[in-house]
Order: sequence, then structure tokens, then C-alpha cells
Amino acid sequence: MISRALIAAAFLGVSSTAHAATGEIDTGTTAWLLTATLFVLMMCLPGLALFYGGVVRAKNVLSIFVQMYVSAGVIGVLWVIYGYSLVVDTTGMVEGEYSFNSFVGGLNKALLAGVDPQAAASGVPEGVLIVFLMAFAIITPAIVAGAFAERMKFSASVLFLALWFTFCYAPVAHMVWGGPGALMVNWGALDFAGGTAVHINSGVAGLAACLVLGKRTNYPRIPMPPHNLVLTLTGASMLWVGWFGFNIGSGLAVNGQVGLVMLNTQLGACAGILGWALMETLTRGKPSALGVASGALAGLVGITPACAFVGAGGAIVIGLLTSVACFYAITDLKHRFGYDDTLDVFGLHGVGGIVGAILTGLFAAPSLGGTVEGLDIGRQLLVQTASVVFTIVYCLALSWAILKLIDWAIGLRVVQEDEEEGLDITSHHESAYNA
Amino acid sequence: MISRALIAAAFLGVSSTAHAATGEIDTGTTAWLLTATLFVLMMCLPGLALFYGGVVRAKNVLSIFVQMYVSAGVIGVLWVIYGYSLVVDTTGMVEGEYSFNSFVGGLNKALLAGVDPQAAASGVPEGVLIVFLMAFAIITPAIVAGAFAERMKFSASVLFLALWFTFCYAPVAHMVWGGPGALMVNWGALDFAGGTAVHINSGVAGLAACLVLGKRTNYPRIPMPPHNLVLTLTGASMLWVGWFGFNIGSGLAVNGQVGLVMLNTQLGACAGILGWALMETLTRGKPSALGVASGALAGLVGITPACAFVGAGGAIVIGLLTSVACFYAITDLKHRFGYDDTLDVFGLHGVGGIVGAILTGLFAAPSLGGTVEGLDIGRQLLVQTASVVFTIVYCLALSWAILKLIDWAIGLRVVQEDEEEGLDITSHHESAYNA
Amino acid sequence: MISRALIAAAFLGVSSTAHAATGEIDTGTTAWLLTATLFVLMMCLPGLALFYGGVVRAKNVLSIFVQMYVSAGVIGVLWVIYGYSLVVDTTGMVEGEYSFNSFVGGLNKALLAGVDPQAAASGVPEGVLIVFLMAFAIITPAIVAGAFAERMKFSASVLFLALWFTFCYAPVAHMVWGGPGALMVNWGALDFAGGTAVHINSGVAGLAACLVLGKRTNYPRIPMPPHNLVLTLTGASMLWVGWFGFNIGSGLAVNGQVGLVMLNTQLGACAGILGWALMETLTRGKPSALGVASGALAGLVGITPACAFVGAGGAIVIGLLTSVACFYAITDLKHRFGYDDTLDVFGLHGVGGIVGAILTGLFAAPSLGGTVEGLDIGRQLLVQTASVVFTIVYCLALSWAILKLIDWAIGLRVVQEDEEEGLDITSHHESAYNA
Amino acid sequence: MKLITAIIRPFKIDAVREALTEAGVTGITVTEVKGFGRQKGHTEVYRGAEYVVNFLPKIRLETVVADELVDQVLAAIRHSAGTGKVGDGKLFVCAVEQAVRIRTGETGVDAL
Amino acid sequence: MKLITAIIRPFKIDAVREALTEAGVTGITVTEVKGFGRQKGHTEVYRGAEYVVNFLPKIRLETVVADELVDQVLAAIRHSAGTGKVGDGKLFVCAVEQAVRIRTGETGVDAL
Amino acid sequence: MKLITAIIRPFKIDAVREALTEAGVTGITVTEVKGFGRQKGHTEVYRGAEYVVNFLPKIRLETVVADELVDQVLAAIRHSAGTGKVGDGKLFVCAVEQAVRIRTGETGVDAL
Ligand SMILES: Nc1ncnc2c1ncn2[C@@H]1O[C@H](COP(=O)(O)OP(=O)(O)O)[C@@H](O)[C@H]1O
Ligand SMILES: Nc1ncnc2c1ncn2[C@@H]1O[C@H](COP(=O)(O)OP(=O)(O)O)[C@@H](O)[C@H]1O
Ligand SMILES: Nc1ncnc2c1ncn2[C@@H]1O[C@H](COP(=O)(O)OP(=O)(O)O)[C@@H](O)[C@H]1O
Repeated sequence: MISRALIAAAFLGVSSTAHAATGEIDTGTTAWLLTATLFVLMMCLPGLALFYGGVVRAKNVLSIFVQMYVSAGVIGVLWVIYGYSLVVDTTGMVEGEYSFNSFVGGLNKALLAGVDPQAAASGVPEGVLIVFLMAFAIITPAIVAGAFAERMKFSASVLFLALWFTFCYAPVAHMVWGGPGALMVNWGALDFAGGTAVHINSGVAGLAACLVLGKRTNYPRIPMPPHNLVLTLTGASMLWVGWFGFNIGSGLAVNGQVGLVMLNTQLGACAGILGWALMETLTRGKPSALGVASGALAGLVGITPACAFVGAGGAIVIGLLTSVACFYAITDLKHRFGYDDTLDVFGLHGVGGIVGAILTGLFAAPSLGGTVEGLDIGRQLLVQTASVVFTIVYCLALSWAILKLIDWAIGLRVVQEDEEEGLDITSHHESAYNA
Repeated sequence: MISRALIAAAFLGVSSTAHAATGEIDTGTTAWLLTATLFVLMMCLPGLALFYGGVVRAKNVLSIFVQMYVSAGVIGVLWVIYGYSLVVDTTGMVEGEYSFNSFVGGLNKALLAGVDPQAAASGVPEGVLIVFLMAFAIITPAIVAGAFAERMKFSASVLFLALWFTFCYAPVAHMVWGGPGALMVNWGALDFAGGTAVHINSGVAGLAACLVLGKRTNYPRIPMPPHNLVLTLTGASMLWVGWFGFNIGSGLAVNGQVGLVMLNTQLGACAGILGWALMETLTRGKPSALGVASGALAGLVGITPACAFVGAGGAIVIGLLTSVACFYAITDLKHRFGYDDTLDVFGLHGVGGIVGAILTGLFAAPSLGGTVEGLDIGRQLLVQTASVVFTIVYCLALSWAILKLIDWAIGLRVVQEDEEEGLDITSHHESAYNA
Repeated sequence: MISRALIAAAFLGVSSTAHAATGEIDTGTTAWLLTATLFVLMMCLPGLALFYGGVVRAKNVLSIFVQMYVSAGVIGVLWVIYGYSLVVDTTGMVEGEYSFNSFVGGLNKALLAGVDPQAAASGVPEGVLIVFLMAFAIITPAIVAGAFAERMKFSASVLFLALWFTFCYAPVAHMVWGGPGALMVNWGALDFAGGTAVHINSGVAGLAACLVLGKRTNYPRIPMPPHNLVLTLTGASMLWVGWFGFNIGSGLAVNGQVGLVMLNTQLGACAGILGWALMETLTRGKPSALGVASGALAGLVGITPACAFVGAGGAIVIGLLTSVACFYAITDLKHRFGYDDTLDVFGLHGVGGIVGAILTGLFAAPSLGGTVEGLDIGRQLLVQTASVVFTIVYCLALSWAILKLIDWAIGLRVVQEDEEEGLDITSHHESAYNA
Repeated sequence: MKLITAIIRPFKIDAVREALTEAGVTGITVTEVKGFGRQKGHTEVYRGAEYVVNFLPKIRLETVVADELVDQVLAAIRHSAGTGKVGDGKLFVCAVEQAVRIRTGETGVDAL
Repeated sequence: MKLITAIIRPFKIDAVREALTEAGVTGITVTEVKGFGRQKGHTEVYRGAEYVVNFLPKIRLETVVADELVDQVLAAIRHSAGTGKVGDGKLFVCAVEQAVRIRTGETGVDAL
Repeated sequence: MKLITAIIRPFKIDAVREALTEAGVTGITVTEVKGFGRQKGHTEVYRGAEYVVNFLPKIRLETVVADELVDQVLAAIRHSAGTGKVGDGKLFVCAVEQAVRIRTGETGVDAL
């Protein structure tokens, strides 16, 4: 079984491969990881910003961009101060054993102590790895921001994103990718590219945020249609393309597996489109643009943990089912429960991440076309479920606490007049569009 | 003579290179093909969607995006079901001989039977090759969609794109890239990156579509200026950048040739801009934004078949001449014949593809700076013409038949009221822009 | 000390490495340089065009795009005619000695004489290098165009960009990257990716242009707010992502250094965001979208010359200080001096380039975390200052002369009515947006 | 017949439309406009350049009604459009001499 | 002088302009508006949220003409703007007390 | 009360607003419109398709003022909006029978 955790571990010097041993740079692997990093950065800015920005009202589109820029700035700097260390430092971890460091990395690499960005780790300069992983740490909180869009104070949002990155993202990323001795690695959970650490994590945090924050004023009484769907579809397309950097890059290597990951990622997206289009056609008579874009992303969320472990057929089924589940969550469940998840962070990333994580345990089985030899479906489904439940509970609790704390300290919401006038003018002195 | 067909053949195991023999992954080549695939996918979404979407009226921009998303979804899945096999399966083919399989591949790789996406073929995991070629199969029908924009039923358009992919794209792609024994390979036609299979094919299908479908209501009596040229220019720029993935990637290798292909591709675009700007300045006094973007793409279409076979001077001349020919076709011929090719699919891809294919036969000669040793210009021009004529006839006949069939079965056109109200609302329940 | 100049020199055959000697292609290095080239091209179109186009008024947005397309076309062709040779031809140069060719390359490679785009130089086909360096030659004049936006005649702008490329860009690029014997290489100036040749050069030319051309009519009496900041922020994000291609690609190699360059580039941008956001918060109470995007780019400009020579801490400080300096230049200095630099070319690239160049001399010292062993800070600051002053003086004089010449020959400015109606209609017969 | 022109806050449009429908109005035409009045604007800043934006987004609503409906319609708009804060807007009444329905050629009150 | 205000279908604007020019009208001002009336709207759906859109795009055309031209102008618009289907729009006529051409200061019918 | 409607050049809006404020006007509503008149339009060309654009961007400015202010306001606009070139625009004056301030219910001149 080739898991990203193991590869990551190899990278981090826990185990050693020929390359790591010799400390030589492999130019091909490095070339790809440089490229993958660029695409993951592009997913966030402009990809996610456009995807989100098009759906909010014209008076709030800049607030999305400012949040993403500033949180990228803050997290980028925090990443080299302590984030990287919290995720990758393996001090105190022993394969199969549980300790404090099964939950979060140490601070031995804080301020990049002892790290030479030019030195090779598994054939790639460590500086490239630092930025590749930083890109994940930047985009995950940015996804959360979609849930509280159009009503959160700018200062509160930045504070939240920084704290959430520290107390939710970094630990969960460590539990998943920290290598032998990390919680979910010990459990044997399968999560290739971040279904748990990225999608369930951000989705659940989004749910917490929109519950604590409350609905937008007048929601859903007054229609709030997307102000510019061309932006949204452009952003979704960039997310789709960038997702290959995300999924394939997560292997941290260029080997035969990249062929499988690329194919599965693409099929997940394609099947996701078909799933959503089908559901819309059945329920409304016609597929919509926002729908098919959402379907593509739902499929991609679903295939993220599975992409190296399943066959092409499994990828199609996962894309299809995740898309249908997200469709149901967003068009039905959300309205039934009445929370106001502005950009459907929970419906897309939370629900999609959960469905994808569970289905990974199923379709990874060789009998269903998967690649994980010797997998016991029943046991694996349990492990997957455990990792899902753990992430939900941990993330819900921590996110809630952080939000309450900020609300108590500086207040979470803008005043109603500012919300009505729009955050662009009231929080940033700007209008996106001027005649 | 290094032709893409031969390289493709090598890839598919027909002939064998050192890499293929050992089955080892070359990390550099794989890194580039991963990247090239991403750029070709980006050409379609968001590139082509923006390029097209900006030119249509605001009430139809989403319909362009939905068509592209859904057809990507459908073709992506069909690709692993039978498309890949129809294009690359070489069963029954013998170098220089003609058989049924000279026209279309067999079904031995249907459902990816016997294909291991992780296994190396010519140094690259086959999964990467599958998605790289899939990207071509997705974008080519998408190009056609520009010709029937703003008036085709959504269901008809998806049906058309799926059938056209099956009966037009897959066979022609096989004839061009199927390796020894494939029709145009036997003929010795030079087509490096798809002048025939992609551009003439889509351009001619576009012509068929707008002829069968008829003009948009009130065309050309009522002005239908592009609703947002910034989208169009952004899309054109992305197509330009992505085209390097398309052209260079088509070599399926990283070798000295990529230097030539990159340089020629860039020069084709640059000369194309100058050609169009010049023509506009001569006829109208000033170059336009839509014009220079069209010129860049015309130059790129022209250089596509030639990019590995000509010198820098030849590339400039091809870019220039193709651009002038397309300018003439679009600004004069179209109005004279009176067909309504909404996005000038025939004028750009059809005419550009034909001019480029013919000029390739000329400038590939070493005496004109080309790289194909021993090329007999007269003979090659004949071969190129034959491949052009064959593609036109085959594609026109098949496209026509498919369109008539769909018209008979479910009808091609939306009713006039829906056309006037716009496809976004009537076919997808959405408006792109909301205050 | 590893300087880009030396690597460039290696590339150009002045010195030889194992690869260059054997003339073998390294697939990984080539894969990366292909990719880097694509990203640098994307920086210009659509990146810079969107960044600029969003800030001008709606009636002038297409004029930005046309200028960029046509100047790309012209410079692309001039590049193979004489530009490449003027920059890289090393005839007549001797390490440490000064001759005419210390200032500009010869014409031995004009019309690509003796250049085989397929032949390997330092492991990469020369054709790739030609286009990579061409992308720099295209974007640098395009940056300048921001200073004279909204009022320059189209013909004059194209003429200016072509002449400026010839007499300003090519020589300065040669002085910086021409290898041993080139002016600034002889001096020992540290400029990894083009702080001098690209940023100071374009920034100062921009200043010259807006001084010679005069203010836009009614500036600053009538408000001229950006017409679409979403375009601007999208463009800025693309510039940010593309900048990795620019900075990392400048090493022309894939080695340990790319890890350092990638990390520093990212930290420069992040710190730049924080710097600008901080200044805006201090002076206005809130950070703005245009502000944080400008800050990211300011940080990137600042880190450009330094990115391979400083440590992570140095990168953060450089990003921060450059951003603060640019903030001050743009929000205060410009208004005080009263020139009308439409897109703040001088404030961002000129000032940012100068600050970055000087700080490079400081933070390159190992005592401050830098990587340049044995660096004498005092001496290096002198050298850096000398290269800055030389570039400013040379570029100001030449740019001024070219502008005056064009003004005398054909006139620089459009008539006032055309300026009021907008350049899109009066220079290009088009409107960007139609209902 | 009278033309009633109302300048109102944008987010009140749906409430006003409902109130008017209830009052028996069958046709309304609305325009996005910018209004200058007692309500104070805001400042926008772009790279240090400050612009005071005095013109605020408003909706201009027009409806032509029979004379006997005027008071009712004025009241309906007043109640549905008000927030009590500066900037709620105005109502203007002008005389309309003739109305024609393009489709049928009906004139006068029948055309409304 | 009378102000004739016409609410018409957007795609009819060119036909109406031609008809008006023929009828001797020399100046027209048009505005993009949204109209609510008998013509039924459509439903938009975004991720399951349904919005009934009652306001449909219309063009509001204004022209001030001399009294003697009014009937001719009304007829010209009626004929050029009609499709016979619900939603063709309305014509309203109001009295104008004064007109001034800004450029010259001419007043009354001379200003038109 | 009178409704003064001015069709002016877009870039004159700030000058006119200042002039009106000085003249004692406290409320203005403006709309982006397109105007057809003596001022000639331009030709746009998209891939060889030529469109003559006759409708040029204008601003429609409306202000309701007390009768005694009318002349002053007309003069203020004339002077601030004029360039002396064709296309400067028009002023139209109509009678307003009633005005209401939504916020307070004030009517007549008090509502302005
Ligand atoms: N005299 C007027 N003529 C035309 N429009 C006016 C006039 N006075 C106000 N308005 C419009 O009404 C809007 C609201 O007016 P304002 O003075 O801000 O608040 P209020 O209506 O509460 O007194 C303005 O933005 C403007 O559009
Ligand atoms: N009483 C009215 N006042 C103002 N505008 C009206 C009125 N009635 C209709 N309109 C405008 O005319 C348009 C067409 O009216 P509608 O009732 O839909 O069809 P028809 O004109 O065929 O009866 C409406 O969309 C609206 O803009
Ligand atoms: N009779 C009219 N009715 C309504 N609007 C008019 C009329 N005449 C002119 N306009 C408006 O005034 C604008 C300027 O008129 P035009 O004839 O071009 O120049 P001028 O005002 O200098 O005579 C036009 O674009 C149009 O919007």
C-alpha cells in the first residue's frame, strides 16, 4: 500500500529512499512539484476568489478577495514561523504508538530551524516542499471563508482564519500526513490528497461559522442571486485544472502512480458534472451553469482522498455519488435546516469530503477495482468512518470555540447598515465596479 | 523525419524505444506531460469558454459554459469507455497497408481493458497519456459548439457533441495519429499537433452546423456586438498560453524538438497578430482588440500542423498568411455567402487549418528552412491536399448526417421566443449577471 | 556566489558544464523551463492586461489589450531578428574588461544565425531559452505601457514600445545578464531575476513617459476610479503565480537553489501584502483590495533581484520594506509631485525595483541570513547603488529621447475629444461592453 | 391619469411591488438611478486617491394610475418604502394627458 | 410641447428609432428599465434557491415633440414597436412647459 | 413645483451638481441613458461586421424644485453643462402636482 503519509514520511527523512539518501535533486520530480505548487496557489488566487466572488452580491465581491489576500499573507508568514513545523515535525513519534505528537508536530522546525531550503529531500529541494504544503495551508482556511461571506467583520475574519489555521488545520494535517506515529496514519486511514484535512475540516468549520454567525440579513426572504456567474464558472474551471496539482502533487513524487491519480481526478470531475446535471434535469427539467460547476467540484472533492487507491470505474462512481449527495445537501438539506452557508462550504466540502472518505474505504478494495492489496472492506470502512467522525468532532469543537472567543473579544458581525451597504465600501472603502 | 504519428506509435507499443522497453518512468518527460495536459484542459475551460462567451450576447453566455462543462463530462466518460480505444488501438494495422482499422481503431482497449494507468509507455505512465489525449477529445467538439451558439437546443447540442466525438473526431484522430497503417500516416501527411484532426475537422463541422441550423433570428439585421470583449481577450490569451501544451505536448516527449516547436508556436502567434493588425489597418485604418486576438489564434491554428517541421522564418510566414486568409474568410467571405457562423469556427479553424496544412507541405522542405530531410515539395503538397480534402469531405458528410438525424429525432433549434429571451434563462433557469 | 549572470553565461556557452559539454537534454530541467516560459507569458497576457485593464476606465480597457497583443507580436518577431542576439551574443567580451560589448551584445546571432533551436545548451534546447527570454522582452515594455495609458496614440505607443525594447531593454538586459564582461557582471552587481533590467528599467521609463506626455485631461479634478477591480485582482493573482516562473526560471536550472528562490518569492509577496495592509490600516483605518494586490506585487518586485541570495527572514523584511516604500511613493509622493502615472508603473516597479536592489546588497550577507559567502556589505551596497543609478540615468535619458523623437515625428497624444470619448472607440472602433 | 414617480431604496423594491399590487396597480416600470440628497455619501480610496461618492444607488419607480387611485398608491408606497432614516426618498405626481397600450391601441385608463 | 414616454421591448429599439426619424423626430433619449405588468416573468434557480423574476427588461424611450406631431409620433411608435403579444408596452403623454437647448439657449420648439 | 429634466454629457455631472447645490437645489436624481440627436455617432466594427452606433451615452438629471427656483436652476445647468459643441443636451420643464417625502410624509415644497 502506497499512502501519501508514507511518502510524506519518506520526504521528511523518517524513512529513506535512494534519493533521500544521496540527497540528489531529481530534476523531473522537482519540475513537477514546482508546477504543482503554482497550480495549487492559482486554485486559491484567483480560482477560489473568483468562484466565491461571482456568487456573492456585487457589493461584497472585493471583501472576498481582500480576505484571501490578507489571509495568504498572514498564513504564509506564520507557516515559516511555526506552521510547517507543526505539520511535519516528527519528533516524538513512533510508528503505531500514540503520544501528544500523534496529534500535532513539535516546534523543532519552527522558524525553519535546521531547514535548508536548498537541500534535497526525496529528490526535491525542501524549499519547494515548504511552499507546496504552504499552498494547502493557505487554501484550506480560504475555503472556510465562503461560509461566513457577506457579513463578517474583516478584522474578525482574519483573526479567525489565523487561529483556525493554527488550531484546526495544522493539527489535523499532521494527524493525516505526519507519517508513522501520527493519529490517522496509525489507524490506517486512507486519505491521499486531503479529504479529511482539507475538505471535511474546512466544510465543518464553515458549518460552525454560519451557525455561530447567523444568517445574512433578510436571508432567505430577499433574493440574493449570484452577481456574476461568469466569474464563478471561470473560478470553478481554474479550481478543476489546479486540482491536478493538488491531487497529483500530493504524492510528492513522479512515478507510475501519477497516471492513476490524474485519470481518477479527471473522471471524478466528469462524473460529478453528470451527477449534478442529472439531478437537476430530474428535479427541474434543466441543468444549470452553477449546477454543473458545483458538480465538477463535488466530484473532485469526492475523489480527493481516493484518487490513488481506486480504479477508473470506482472513480466514476465516487464522482457520481458525491455529486448527488452534495446536490441533495445543498438544494434540500440546507433549506430544511435553514442555516445560511453563503457559498455552500459545508454542502460541497463537508458533505463531499465525508462521502468521498467513506467511499474510498470501499472502492480501494481490489475486488472493486482498487489498488490497495489485502484491504478488508469492513475494517477499512470502520477506520474511514472513525477518521471522519474524529475530524468532525475535533473541528466542530475547536471552530466553535475560536468563533465564540472572537465574538466575545471583538465581535464577529458587521452592523446591519454596513451589511446592507456592502462590505466593499464599509470595510474597504472601495467599489468593485465603477462606471 | 520525426512525426507525431511515429512518436505516438512508439508510445502505444507499436515500436519500442529504450524507455518503453525498460518500462521506466522518465520523471522529466512525465512532469512536462502532466503540465501540458493541465494547460490543454485550461484551454477549454476556462479559455475557450471565455473566448466564446464574451462574443455572444449577455443572455447566452452561460449556455456556452454549460455546453462545455456537460460535454466535457460526457466525453470524459465516453473516452474511457470506447474513445481512447477507437483512437489508439492499433489491432489490425500494418504499415503501408489499408484496412478497416486504417480508418478507426478497434475496441480492444474499450473500458481500458488491459490498460494499466500506472505502467510506463515511452517513459510516461499511460494514465497521463489517456488524459492528455482526452483533453484533445474534449476541446475539439467544444470548438465546434461556437458555430451553433445562441440558438441550439441544449439537449440537441449535447447529443450532437457526443455523436460527433464518436463518428468524426475519434476516426479522424485515429487516421492522423494511429501510427503505421493509419490512413494519413500511410499517405505520409505531415500534421504535428492536429491541424487536420482538430482544426479542419472542427471548422468544417461548424460550417455544417450553421448551415443546417440556419441563422440566428434577425441576423444580420440587428447588431449583435460581443457583450464583453474583456472575457474574449482573456480567453484568447489563455488559449495562446495553453497552445504550447497542445503543440509541444503533442510530441509526447521532451527532446531537442520541443525547442523548435515552442519557438515556432510563439512566432506563429506573433506573426498572426501582425497579419490581422495589418489587414485591419489597411482596410479600416485601425487594428481592433477582437482582431488582434483572432489574429493570434489564426496564427496558432496555422502553425499547429507545421510546428515541428519548419524553421523560424517559415513559422513567421505561415502565421502571417494564415492570419490574412482567416481575416479574409471572416470579414468578407462569410458575409458574401451569408451563413451565420456565430463564433467564426469555420473562418478561424477551418480556413486556418486548411491553409496551415497546405503551407506545412511547403515550408517543411529544408530548402525553405524546414526540417524534413528529403521532402519532395510537389509530392508533399499533393499529400497534404489529399488529407485536407479527405477530412473536409468525411467530416462534412458525417456532421451533416448527425445534424439531420438529431433534427429529425428531437429538433435542433429552440423556439424563437426562447432565442429572443436568451438561452440562459430558457435552457438553464439562470442569468449570468444580476444587479 | 551563484549569480544568474554566471548561469546565463554557462548557458550561452561561455563556460561549460557537464550537460552543455555533452549537449544532452535534461528532461526535468527542460520540463520546468517550458513551464516557466508559459507562466511568464501568462503574466503578460492575460495577467498584466487584466491588472491594468481593470484600473483604467471602461472606455479604455481594450486599448490596453491591443497594445499588449500588438507589442507582443512586434517584439516577438524583432526578438528573432536582432533582440536575442543583442542580449546574449557574447562576442568581444572578456571577463572583467570593458568594451562596447559590455553594454550591448553583437549581431552574430541576428536572424538566429548559427542557432539551432533543437540543440541543447546546459541541458535545455536553445529554442526554449529563446522563448523564455523573449517572454521577458515582451513583458517589460508592456509594464511601461501602464504609465501612459488612456491618452497615448496607438501608433505612437507601438513605435515607442519597439524602440524602447531595442534601445533600453536589450542593452540593459545584456549589461545584467550578458555574462562575464558585461557591465554589471563586471561590477559584481547582484540581480537574480531582473530587478534592474525589468523593474527599474520599466519603472523609470514609465516616469519619463508620463512626464513627457502630461496628465490625462481633467486629472486629478475628475475622479477616475478603477472600472472593474475584479479584473485587477484576477490579473494581480496571475502575476503572482507567474512570478515563480519568472524568478525560479531565471536560474535556468533545476537545482537546490530553486527551493530557496521559490520560498523567498512567496515570502516576499506575503510580506508585501502585510506591509501595504498595515500602512492602509494605519493611515485610513482599513486595508483595500487594490491595496493588498499592489502590496503583493510590490513585495514581488522587491524580492526579484534578491530571491536567490537571501534567507527567509531577509525575504520577509525585503517584502515588507519594499511594500511600505511603494505605498508611500504611490499614495503620497505621486500626489505631491503631481505627475499622472496612470497605473503607478514608477511607484510600483521603479521604486520597488530600487529598494529591492539596494536591500539585496544588505541581506545577501551571510550574517543577515544571506547565501553569498564572503560578501562585503559596504562594498556591495555601493555596487548595487551604482547599478541602480546607472540604470536610472541610462533609461531616463534614452526613454526621454525616444519619446521626444516620436512626439516630433507623429505626435504622442490623442486629441482631447478622442481621450474623452475613450480610446477603445476612437483608436479601435470597439466598445468592451455591449448590452 | 397621473404618473407617480417614486425614488426609493433599492432593497425596498420587492416590498413596494407587493404593496402596489395589493393597491390594484397592474403596471410598474423601474430604473436604477443614483440619488443626491440629504443622505450623506461615503468616501472611496484607490491607491491614496480619495473620492467622495455623493450619488447613492436608488430605484426610480414609475407607475401611471387612474386619478382615483392616486392617494391610495401614494400611501401604499409610503408605507412599504419607509425605514424612517434619511434617504428613504420621494414621491412626485404629474398629470398624464394620454396613455396608449401598444399591443391593442386601447387608450386612456383602459391602457393601463 | 409634449413629452412622449414609451415603454417598449428592447429588441424593437432600432425599428422604433427609424420610424421616429421618418416621422420627423430629431431627438430621443432611451433608458434600460425593468417592467412589471401583465406579461409573466420567469423563474431562476441557483443551487436550489428559486427566484421568481417579475421584472422584465424593457426600454424606456422619451422624446419631446411639438404638439402637432404627437398623434403622428404615437402612431409611428405603435406600429414599429408592436408584436401583438402581451408585453409590447405603453405610451404616455405629458405636457412640457418649457424646453431649452443647452448649447445655444434656444427655447420652446426651437430647442427640440 | 416643477420637474426639470436635463440631458447632459456624462463628464459634466460633477460640475452641474456643484452649480445646482449653489443654486439651492437639495435633491437630484440621475440616470445613465443613451441619446440620439444631432450629434453624430460612431462606427464599431467586430470582425468585419459594422455597426453604426447612434445612441451616445448621456446623463439624465432630474430635480423637482419650487416654481420660483426654475429660472435660476435652468441657468445654472446651462452654464455648467455647456461646451458649445453639438450634443450638449436639453432641458425640459414639466409641472409637478404633488411631492411627498417618504420618510416624514411632508408634502409640497417641504418635501423637496
Ligand atoms: N428635489 C428632488 N428632485 C429629484 N430627486 C430628489 C429630490 N430630492 C431628493 N431626491 C431623490 O431622493 C433621494 C433621497 O433624498 P434624501 O434627501 O437623501 O433623503 P430624504 O428623502 O429622506 O429626505 C435622493 O437620493 C434623490 O435621488
Ligand atoms: N401603469 C403602468 N405604469 C407604468 N408602466 C407600465 C404600466 N403598465 C405597464 N407598464 C410597463 O409596460 C410594460 C408592458 O406591460 P404589460 O402589462 O406587461 O403588457 P402590455 O403592455 O402588452 O399590456 C411593463 O413591463 C411595464 O414596464
Ligand atoms: N426632442 C428630444 N426629446 C428627448 N431627448 C432629446 C431630444 N432632443 C435631444 N434629446 C437628447 O439630447 C441629446 C443631445 O441632443 P443633440 O441633438 O445631439 O445635441 P444638442 O442638444 O446640442 O442639439 C440627445 O442625445 C438626446 O439624448
